[in-house]
Amino acid sequence: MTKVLSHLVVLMAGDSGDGIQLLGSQLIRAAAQSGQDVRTLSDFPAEIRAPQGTISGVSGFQFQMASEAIFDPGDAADVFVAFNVAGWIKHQHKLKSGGLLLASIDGFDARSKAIAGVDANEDPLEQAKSNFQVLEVDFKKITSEALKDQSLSGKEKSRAKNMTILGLLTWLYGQSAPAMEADLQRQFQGDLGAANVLAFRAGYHLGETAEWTAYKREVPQRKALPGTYKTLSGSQAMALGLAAVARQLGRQVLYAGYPITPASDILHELARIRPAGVLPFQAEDEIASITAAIGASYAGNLGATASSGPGISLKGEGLGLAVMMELPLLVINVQRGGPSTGLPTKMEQSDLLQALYGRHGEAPMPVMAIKRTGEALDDVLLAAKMAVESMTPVMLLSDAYIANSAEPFRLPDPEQMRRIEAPKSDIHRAPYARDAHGVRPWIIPGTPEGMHRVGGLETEDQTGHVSYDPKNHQSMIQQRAAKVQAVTRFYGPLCVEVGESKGEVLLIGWGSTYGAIRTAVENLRDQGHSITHLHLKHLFPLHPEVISFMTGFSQVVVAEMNEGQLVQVLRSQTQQDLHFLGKTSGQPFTASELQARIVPYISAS
Amino acid sequence: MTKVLSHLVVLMAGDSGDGIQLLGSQLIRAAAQSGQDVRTLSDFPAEIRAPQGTISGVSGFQFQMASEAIFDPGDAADVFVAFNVAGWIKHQHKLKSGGLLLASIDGFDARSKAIAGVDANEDPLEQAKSNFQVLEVDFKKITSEALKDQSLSGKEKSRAKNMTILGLLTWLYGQSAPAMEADLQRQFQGDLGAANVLAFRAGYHLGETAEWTAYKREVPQRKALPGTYKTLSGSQAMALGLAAVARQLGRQVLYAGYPITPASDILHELARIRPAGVLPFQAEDEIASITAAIGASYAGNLGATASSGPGISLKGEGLGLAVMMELPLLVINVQRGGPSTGLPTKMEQSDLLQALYGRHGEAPMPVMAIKRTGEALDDVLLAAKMAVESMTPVMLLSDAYIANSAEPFRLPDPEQMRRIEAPKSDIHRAPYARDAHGVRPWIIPGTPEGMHRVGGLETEDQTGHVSYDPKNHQSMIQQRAAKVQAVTRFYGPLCVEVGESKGEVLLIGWGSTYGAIRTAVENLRDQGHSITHLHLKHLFPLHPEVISFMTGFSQVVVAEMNEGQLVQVLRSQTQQDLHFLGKTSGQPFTASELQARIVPYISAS
Amino acid sequence: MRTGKDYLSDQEVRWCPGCGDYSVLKQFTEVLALIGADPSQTVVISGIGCASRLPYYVHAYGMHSLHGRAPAVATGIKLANPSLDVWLITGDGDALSIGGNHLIHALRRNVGVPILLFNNEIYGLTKGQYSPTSRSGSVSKSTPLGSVDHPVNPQTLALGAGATFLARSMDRHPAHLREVLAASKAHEGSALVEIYQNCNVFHDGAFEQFTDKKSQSDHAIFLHHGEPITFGAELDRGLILEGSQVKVVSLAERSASECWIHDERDPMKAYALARMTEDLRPFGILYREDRPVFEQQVHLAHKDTRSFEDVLAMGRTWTVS
Amino acid sequence: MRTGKDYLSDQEVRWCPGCGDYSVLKQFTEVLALIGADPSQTVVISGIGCASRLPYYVHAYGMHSLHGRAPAVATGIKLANPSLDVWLITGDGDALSIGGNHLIHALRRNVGVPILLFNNEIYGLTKGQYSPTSRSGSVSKSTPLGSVDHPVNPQTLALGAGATFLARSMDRHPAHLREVLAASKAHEGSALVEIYQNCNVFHDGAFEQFTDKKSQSDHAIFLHHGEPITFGAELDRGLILEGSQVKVVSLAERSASECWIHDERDPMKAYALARMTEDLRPFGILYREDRPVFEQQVHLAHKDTRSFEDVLAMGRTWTVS
Ligand SMILES: Cc1ncc(C[n+]2csc(CCOP(=O)(O)OP(=O)(O)O)c2C)c(N)n1
Ligand SMILES: Cc1ncc(C[n+]2csc(CCOP(=O)(O)OP(=O)(O)O)c2C)c(N)n1
Ligand code: SF4
Ligand code: SF4
Ligand SMILES: [Mg+2]
Ligand SMILES: [Mg+2]
Repeated sequence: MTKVLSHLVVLMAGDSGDGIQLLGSQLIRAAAQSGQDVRTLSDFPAEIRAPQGTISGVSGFQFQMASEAIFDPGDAADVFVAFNVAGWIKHQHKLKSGGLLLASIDGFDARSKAIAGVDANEDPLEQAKSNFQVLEVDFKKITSEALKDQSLSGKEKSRAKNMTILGLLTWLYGQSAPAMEADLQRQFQGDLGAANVLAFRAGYHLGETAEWTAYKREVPQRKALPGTYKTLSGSQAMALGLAAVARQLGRQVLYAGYPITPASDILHELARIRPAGVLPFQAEDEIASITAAIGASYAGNLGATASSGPGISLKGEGLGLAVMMELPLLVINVQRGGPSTGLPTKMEQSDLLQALYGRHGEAPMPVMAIKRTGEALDDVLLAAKMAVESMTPVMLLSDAYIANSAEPFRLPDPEQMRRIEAPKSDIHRAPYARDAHGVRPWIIPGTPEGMHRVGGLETEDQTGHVSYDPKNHQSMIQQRAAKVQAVTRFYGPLCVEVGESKGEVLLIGWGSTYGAIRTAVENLRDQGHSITHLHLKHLFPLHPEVISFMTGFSQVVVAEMNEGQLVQVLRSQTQQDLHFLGKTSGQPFTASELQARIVPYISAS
Repeated sequence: MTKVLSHLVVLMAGDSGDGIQLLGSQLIRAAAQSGQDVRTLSDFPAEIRAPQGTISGVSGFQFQMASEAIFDPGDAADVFVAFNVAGWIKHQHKLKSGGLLLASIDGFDARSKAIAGVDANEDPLEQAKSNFQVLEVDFKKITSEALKDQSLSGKEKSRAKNMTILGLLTWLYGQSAPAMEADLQRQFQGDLGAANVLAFRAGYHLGETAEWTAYKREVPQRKALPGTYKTLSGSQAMALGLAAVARQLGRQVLYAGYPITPASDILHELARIRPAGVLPFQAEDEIASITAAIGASYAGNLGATASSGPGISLKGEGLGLAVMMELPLLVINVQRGGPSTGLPTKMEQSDLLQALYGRHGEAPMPVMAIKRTGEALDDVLLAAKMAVESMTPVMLLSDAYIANSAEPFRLPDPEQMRRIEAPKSDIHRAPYARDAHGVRPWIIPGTPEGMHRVGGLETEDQTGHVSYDPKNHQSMIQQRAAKVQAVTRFYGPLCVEVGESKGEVLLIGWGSTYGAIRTAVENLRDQGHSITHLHLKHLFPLHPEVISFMTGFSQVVVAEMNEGQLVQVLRSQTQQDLHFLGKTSGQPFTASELQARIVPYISAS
Repeated sequence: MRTGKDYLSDQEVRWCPGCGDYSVLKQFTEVLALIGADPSQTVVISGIGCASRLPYYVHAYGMHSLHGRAPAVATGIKLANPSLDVWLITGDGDALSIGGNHLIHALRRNVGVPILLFNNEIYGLTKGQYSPTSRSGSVSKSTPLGSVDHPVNPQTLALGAGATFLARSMDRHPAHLREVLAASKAHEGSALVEIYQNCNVFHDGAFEQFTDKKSQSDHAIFLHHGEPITFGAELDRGLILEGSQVKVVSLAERSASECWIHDERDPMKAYALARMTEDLRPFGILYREDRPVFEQQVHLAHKDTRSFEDVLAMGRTWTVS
Repeated sequence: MRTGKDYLSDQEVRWCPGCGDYSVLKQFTEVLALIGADPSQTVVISGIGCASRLPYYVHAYGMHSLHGRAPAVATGIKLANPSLDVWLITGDGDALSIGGNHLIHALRRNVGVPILLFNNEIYGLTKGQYSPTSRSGSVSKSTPLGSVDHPVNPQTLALGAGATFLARSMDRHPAHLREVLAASKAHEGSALVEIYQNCNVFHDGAFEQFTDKKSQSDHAIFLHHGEPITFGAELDRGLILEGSQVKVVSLAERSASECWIHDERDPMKAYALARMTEDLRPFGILYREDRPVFEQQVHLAHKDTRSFEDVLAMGRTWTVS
């Protein structure tokens, strides 16, 4: 009888040429489709094509599938699929003691060991046996046998190894073979498609033949919310969000980008899906992209741009201009490891203080963060709504983790999406006359009799003319600040993720750490602890109730992937003692790590 | 008998073509030279040549001279020299009730009134008489009579009006006519020099002839510290500081700048004085200037750059690179009114949070602020010392006020200046091996066997190779932070400016507000209040004793020219209640304004 | 019919008295009148500098943006709404120092904006530092002993960048300037118009030999498409091009028809003209080429889009009910 | 004597297998050996991109700086220490997209650095977006339907910017590449060397017609100063320049001496060569000019400095005792 599990964590690792990411996304889509919830974590090498077989060339893909709603890709793996010895060496510590190691032994030969820097006398698989269950399979051979009659090159045949493994995993974890085959045929045409299906079948039948039923696992279906789903990465969801903005605003969105990892995928996705009303433009650099976006916003589009790390640092001057002119602008920061070029493919949340303060002068603007792929579309809509309806640039923080991590995404009903209502191109109001929320009209070139000038010099109240008047300057600084403060009208009530509104420990996070924090908190609560999880979407202005909410707890811990940024902001606004729990290793928090690190605060309270 | 005063505040205002700044600097140099302490405040129009005679074209120069050490240019003026009606209208509120208005009536005629937008029916001078003593003089006529035999054009003659006024003021305030004449002759050759002296004499004799002895004032000499003096603006003092750095470091300083107001004056001054060891370079933009400076530092120079406002916002990416590579770099931010292009000629302290956090990733670097011209040279030396001896970029904050305000400057004894000792180009240590203070060696291209590579990607501990290792990343972030924290070893003891180390009110400031705050505190103390003035030179890392020092006071007030930046930083580090006192009108604090605004806290304590 | 004055805003003009910018503003507004520009469809974008103040004075939409970034702003505007009449105002520092990159990319893309580059060979607004167009040896605030940099030649730079329209005019020849401005607007795509502009405060007389009525005829050559290149008070001299050498010939000795015939469409000849940076310089349209306009191309390429609903439906979806 | 290998650092080379960068690295280190470079006096500066990884692999001083900023970094190094042998490594995106402005300013100033521009007509490191040199219609990650931009021509751009040395070579012709690199180092001042480099992952075969042994002779023209411009497997064809038209002639019909004689010093001819962006392209040194080197000029102009003590004493001082 197949063992039934509520959660299963699988980690696959091997060479970046092994097609692991493809295998992974194929599998999780199937799982999601068959009703399990899934979360993923990808780990790419920094090089385009890192030297084959080396540790630095390892590509990893982890996923968790579960019969209930989950929020993270899991911690320790139940199953480790090692495509080669380098992948195993690099990630072996992530396999649970007693877990299953499925080793593709063609990647553990002498040559592979030499390249991975493993001593010829060592036998990692033998060593593994003392701690794990090990299945050794020559997937390469199985694949080439399955394909022996195919008219493909040797290279193409050996590339199909991932399909063989996909087949075996499909069998092991109870997914539908026909559905998978159909899917493969849809994706790969001709000879390649046929070969992939053959390899897949070889793997699928392998389990049966080898009588590995003992290793089979079943993760029951959960009751997902009704709706239409697809698996999407965060980047894809953000691109969809921009498409939604164009629809809801009824105006063109000019998306001006300059390639940079990991932000570029938004540009690629927009170019690929070509949504009506979104014009993607690859500019000559990041300064050009933000200033082109500003130009577009002046002309009545919503200008949007995204970047990462160094590219965001280049946008500070442009942001200040948008603040001064009071034009809508959406800037997405897909954060990565810093400082400087840093760790371009790793995740970090270390740009928060820059988002808040990285401009000269008093230049406040709203800053939000996306906590998971599933909310990315609505967050983009909300950010755009705030930008347009308050005539202000808005910074939306994402990061490498959200950008790359895929999950089943419930498609919105377009009719139910947030509406965006642009301030009227009202020539009867002065260009800098404010409404009740402090918002000026958006008078758009082309509007008869609306002619006016905007610019970076201090702006005269109402008219928008240049003004060097000291009193006007102070007043305009305060008017702009008040307008930004007023965006809290777009916030909903302050909601905790899980837990009570008073208690012992409050764990506060923001952005992509959501899944790990939520899982950790649920686990701790299951253990009987009084702990609440609050996740901040709005970093500036803060939700008006955050500070007073914290007073309901005896211990407040702020967890973030940096050296203490949100905690510093919160500390400046309260006299309550706040604890900090950080990490800057480019690797996301895991739930178990968080649990362990929170324990001291629990006992303290 | 001439009335003797300990303090005299004179304000001159007129058209920007009237030569008021020249007159002022001439006069204050004489005063300083004759033993009075002086402080100045200049106020320029934003335009190069603003329309003559208009309010927006008014140029102002205020100075205070005193028989004791003073710290600010004074608040309300004892004497107002109005070159024209626009100058009077714009600044009349600054003349003390009962004060002397010396009006150049040629600037109050119908045409002048029309240009200044004064109703033809109004007579500002008549109105003034109800509140002030008014002397009406036709300086234009006096000047042209004095110069009638000179072979100058009419335009040149009328330009000499400022010299006539200089003559009168020299007489009124007891300065030496022969010294002034000699000085004028040194500055202006030929016909122009002769004419200026003639005009000066006409003014000097005017007082005598008109029997204005009653208006004469004498400010006794004070006992200045022995030494050699000259009057210098803050920009000039910073340029001297860079010259001193080159001397003390024994290496070239590459000063790479791009013109921007008010930072450009440092470049101009360096180009003018041509100090040995300082190479000025006007780059194509601010990004080029900071990256050229970084290149120079890699090659063993000290790279330095300065900018303001938008130019500083463009340097964030370069700063991050210098942080990552751990190279010395000196960046001076001559702050001006922001955001965006803002108020380019006005002062503000609104770039502090940007200096602290305006870079992506965890990129800490020391931040200092200059409090007055007199300390600028040593502050530049200290900033350079910290940069070089800790291999880090350092941001030195100045602002438009310090940049332009002149004071008697005691020249340092070069032999007594701070020494700077560069980390050795030691090839026996790995390029990123740290000494006891966390500092790596500065191995300079050209050094045999020292070949190594640096860059913006995360750096491997010790070797400096590229490293994507998670643990290394976290460790290097912390090592870099610890190294920056360790610059506190260069700080002296925490010293208050005036007051006790415990008491009722502590007033904290930073940067150019020093003079006004100090004067205000001294005045309040004279009134018997318990108040202490602490002025922070080091904004990051803070002096280790600041936070605990604050606890010695029942009320702590932070005064700064922004919407609350330092106060926010301090609040994040203490649970003490801190008050904030701000201003963002582009005009510096005045002592009396501060006094009035501090009173509530005094009564509260 | 509107006149030039109708295109002036209500803002007080604040350049230094005597500045060449006044004339450029005047000719610009007259050209707007001439071409019957609709102020509500007109957008004037500038960077930062004295020249870049111009949008404030024009009765139209306008933006005084960031130093050097006007070409990128203008590109964004054109992509947002290709039908707007966008003009770009810039200075030699703005366009060629900090803004060089955006300029060359706008030119090579052929974004549909006339670019009016006010060249005064100095940084005016920041009070007199040398600029990228300042000649070597220029004495300025930042180079009291004279600059050493080899200057940028805006014409060869633009040509090398792939500009489709190159022209030069001057503040002191209103009729010529108007003609060139009108032509630049008529051109489809980027049009670089270099305008010699006198900064009488920091660099007075920089172009005197070309602009002064007395010397102009000996130094300024006014180009006319299809006509021989001649100059001189009596049009008594002409140019010939011998290989890479530009030579002056006397028309007493040769007939005009033997001279170099100006051909706006000839890139090699344009390069030869653009290289003339000595005492004899060409004015008028140096070069012109037809090439598709960027914003039109972009919109054309993006015609085939999907509705939001269709985008949602893309790829593999599944339904839970 | 050192060999090329002695100029390799101990770092593992991490380009994709088959990338053209390997060959460029190899020829570069061989040239270092050839010219007897002192590793301790050699500094290799790069921006960001695949090409810009090169400094890590060279046994010398080096900096992997910021995207686009290498020319400014190199200028700073040269001003700091003019005697260092600085090389600059950049890509088409690095040099011509984000870094275009620094590039043109380094070129016009004539900063003493060879600039090795690895042109693969793609953004390699960011995984395959079109670059400023990508031909119109390029299909890439960011332009799945083909790009619409008119590409930058690095050669005309550099010429227009006032470069004093222009050359082109390719990854797949080691001897030629070595020769050009050595010449670029021998040149005093900025030397732009465009290197056609194959990105076999994202833009394989971009330059195949010029680099492939089979087609090369029909498409690549190898220039030699003072010699007729000829090409073809049998050197059976030559070029002539007729006004602005470059024409191919058969050497069966004309003698080589009647062909266009390559003159590196002729800017007009250089422009004609630089404009050849179709199926026939020149390789070798397109242009060369002698002009003072920036860093030397700057130091010369700054010889006359004052000691700190003298600076203190400048102007009006007074003494209190
Ligand atoms: C980012 C930035 N850097 C520098 C400046 C300062 N700045 C303003 S205008 C200018 C140059 C002006 O020269 P130019 O473009 O030739 O215009 P002109 O004033 O001569 O008309 C500079 C350097 C700025 N405003 N912003
Ligand atoms: C400021 C900044 N913007 C963007 C990037 C991302 N980026 C890295 S390399 C690169 C372009 C690489 O193209 P190219 O210069 O042609 O080099 P190649 O990889 O093709 O050799 C980009 C856009 C960055 N590192 N920094
Ligand atoms: S500084 Fe020069 S360019 Fe600027 S307004 Fe004055 S005269 Fe004109
Ligand atoms: S991506 Fe292209 S250019 Fe970069 S290393 Fe790979 S093959 Fe070379
Ligand atoms: Mg200029
Ligand atoms: Mg490339």
